[in-house]
Amino acid sequence: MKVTIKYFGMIAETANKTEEVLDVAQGLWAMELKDMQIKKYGIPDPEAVQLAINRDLISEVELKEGDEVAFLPPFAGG
Amino acid sequence: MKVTIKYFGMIAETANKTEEVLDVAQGLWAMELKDMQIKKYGIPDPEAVQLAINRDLISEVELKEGDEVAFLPPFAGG
Amino acid sequence: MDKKKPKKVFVQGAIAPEKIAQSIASHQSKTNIGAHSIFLGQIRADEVEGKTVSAIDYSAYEEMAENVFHEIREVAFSKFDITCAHIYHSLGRVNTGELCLFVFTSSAHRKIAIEACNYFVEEIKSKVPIFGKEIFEDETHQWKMNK
Amino acid sequence: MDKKKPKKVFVQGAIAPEKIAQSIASHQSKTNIGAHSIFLGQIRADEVEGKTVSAIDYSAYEEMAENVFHEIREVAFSKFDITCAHIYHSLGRVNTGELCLFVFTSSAHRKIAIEACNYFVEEIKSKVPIFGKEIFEDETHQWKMNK
Repeated sequence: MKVTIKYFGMIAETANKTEEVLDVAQGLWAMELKDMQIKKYGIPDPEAVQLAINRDLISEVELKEGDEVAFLPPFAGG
Repeated sequence: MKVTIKYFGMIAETANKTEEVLDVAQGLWAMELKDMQIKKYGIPDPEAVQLAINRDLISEVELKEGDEVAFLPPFAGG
Repeated sequence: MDKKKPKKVFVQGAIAPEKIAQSIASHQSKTNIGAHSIFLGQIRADEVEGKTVSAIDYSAYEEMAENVFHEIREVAFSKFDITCAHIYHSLGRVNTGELCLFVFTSSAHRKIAIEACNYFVEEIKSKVPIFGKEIFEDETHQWKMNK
Repeated sequence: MDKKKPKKVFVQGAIAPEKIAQSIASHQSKTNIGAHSIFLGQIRADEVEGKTVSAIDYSAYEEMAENVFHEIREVAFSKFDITCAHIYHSLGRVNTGELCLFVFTSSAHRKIAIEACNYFVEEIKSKVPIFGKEIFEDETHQWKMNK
């Protein structure tokens, strides 16, 4: 199944991309995807990376076809 | 001895003046002057009236020649 | 340095929004500032026994008020690590919807700017000899007092 | 009513002081307001290992950020008796001394306006997916993070 991944800030810089569509195994958990991508791109400080699934800050969830998964570095607004 | 008295806000309205110079007895206390003027002009709510002597909020003091005594109603700034 | 300058606090009539923009703009060269906190007092059209306030006419014991403003500044600069602070208060008639108080504090960090701004507002309300005559639409009035 | 309107928060580049004056002026017809509280974030020329910040380049997960701003507004209006609230945040490059955040709350009473303003600022800092690249004078950079 296909999921869209978005990268922001320092993570986008490290991955050298802001978005990609991946074909992943049915039943993959968000946290598993996080681990995969962190290893793949060598994203530093993984504990500071938060996931948003379809624009909600959650990561303990099984992914579904068409989900939008965002990799968010620490916030810096204001 | 002469002291200058200033009236503000509601008190000036009640006394119908903003300033007067009074010749008072040597050794008069500020609180005594307050009582005198409150009686004289019928100033309402005397407990809410604060005195400033030479621009300092004090009233437990013996007056001296040339003092400036201000009768201040409740503050309403801001 | 900023705190040493004698400051004129009172302005005649309402405080214009443009004055606030100018104050803000004049701080853009101070690049050690990270946060500004601003408080504005605006005249409310309060209803009292069926009559509506249309303006407040402010007066003050000006010489004493300027001293008190100065003391409040001195204490604020000793309590809070602010880079600057500005206060303006109206005298004379200010109509409903217009601004009568402008407090503006700046600091490297937000919490300091915010706390200092609150400190100024509370101190001004309780310690400065300013008096307000609430004028109703029929030109009768009552005297305002801070709670 | 004011809280129901969808609000555009992000603005491209720095927030101009004139925008703040316009926001203030547009509230002078609301005569139930007695107090405004404003917070402004300004870019500091911080020094990091001998290099000086000259700008922050802001980016955001915009679709999510707009949702979060909306939720923060909803909660704020349920917690605080404010008449209105406005938030603007920069995207793109904002130079030192320029403004990147403008939070503006209004209420009949000062304490409510002030508390609501603080609430917005803290919520925005901690919950909104905005990212900041601190650009040094030599065009190298580091990524900012809120504490």
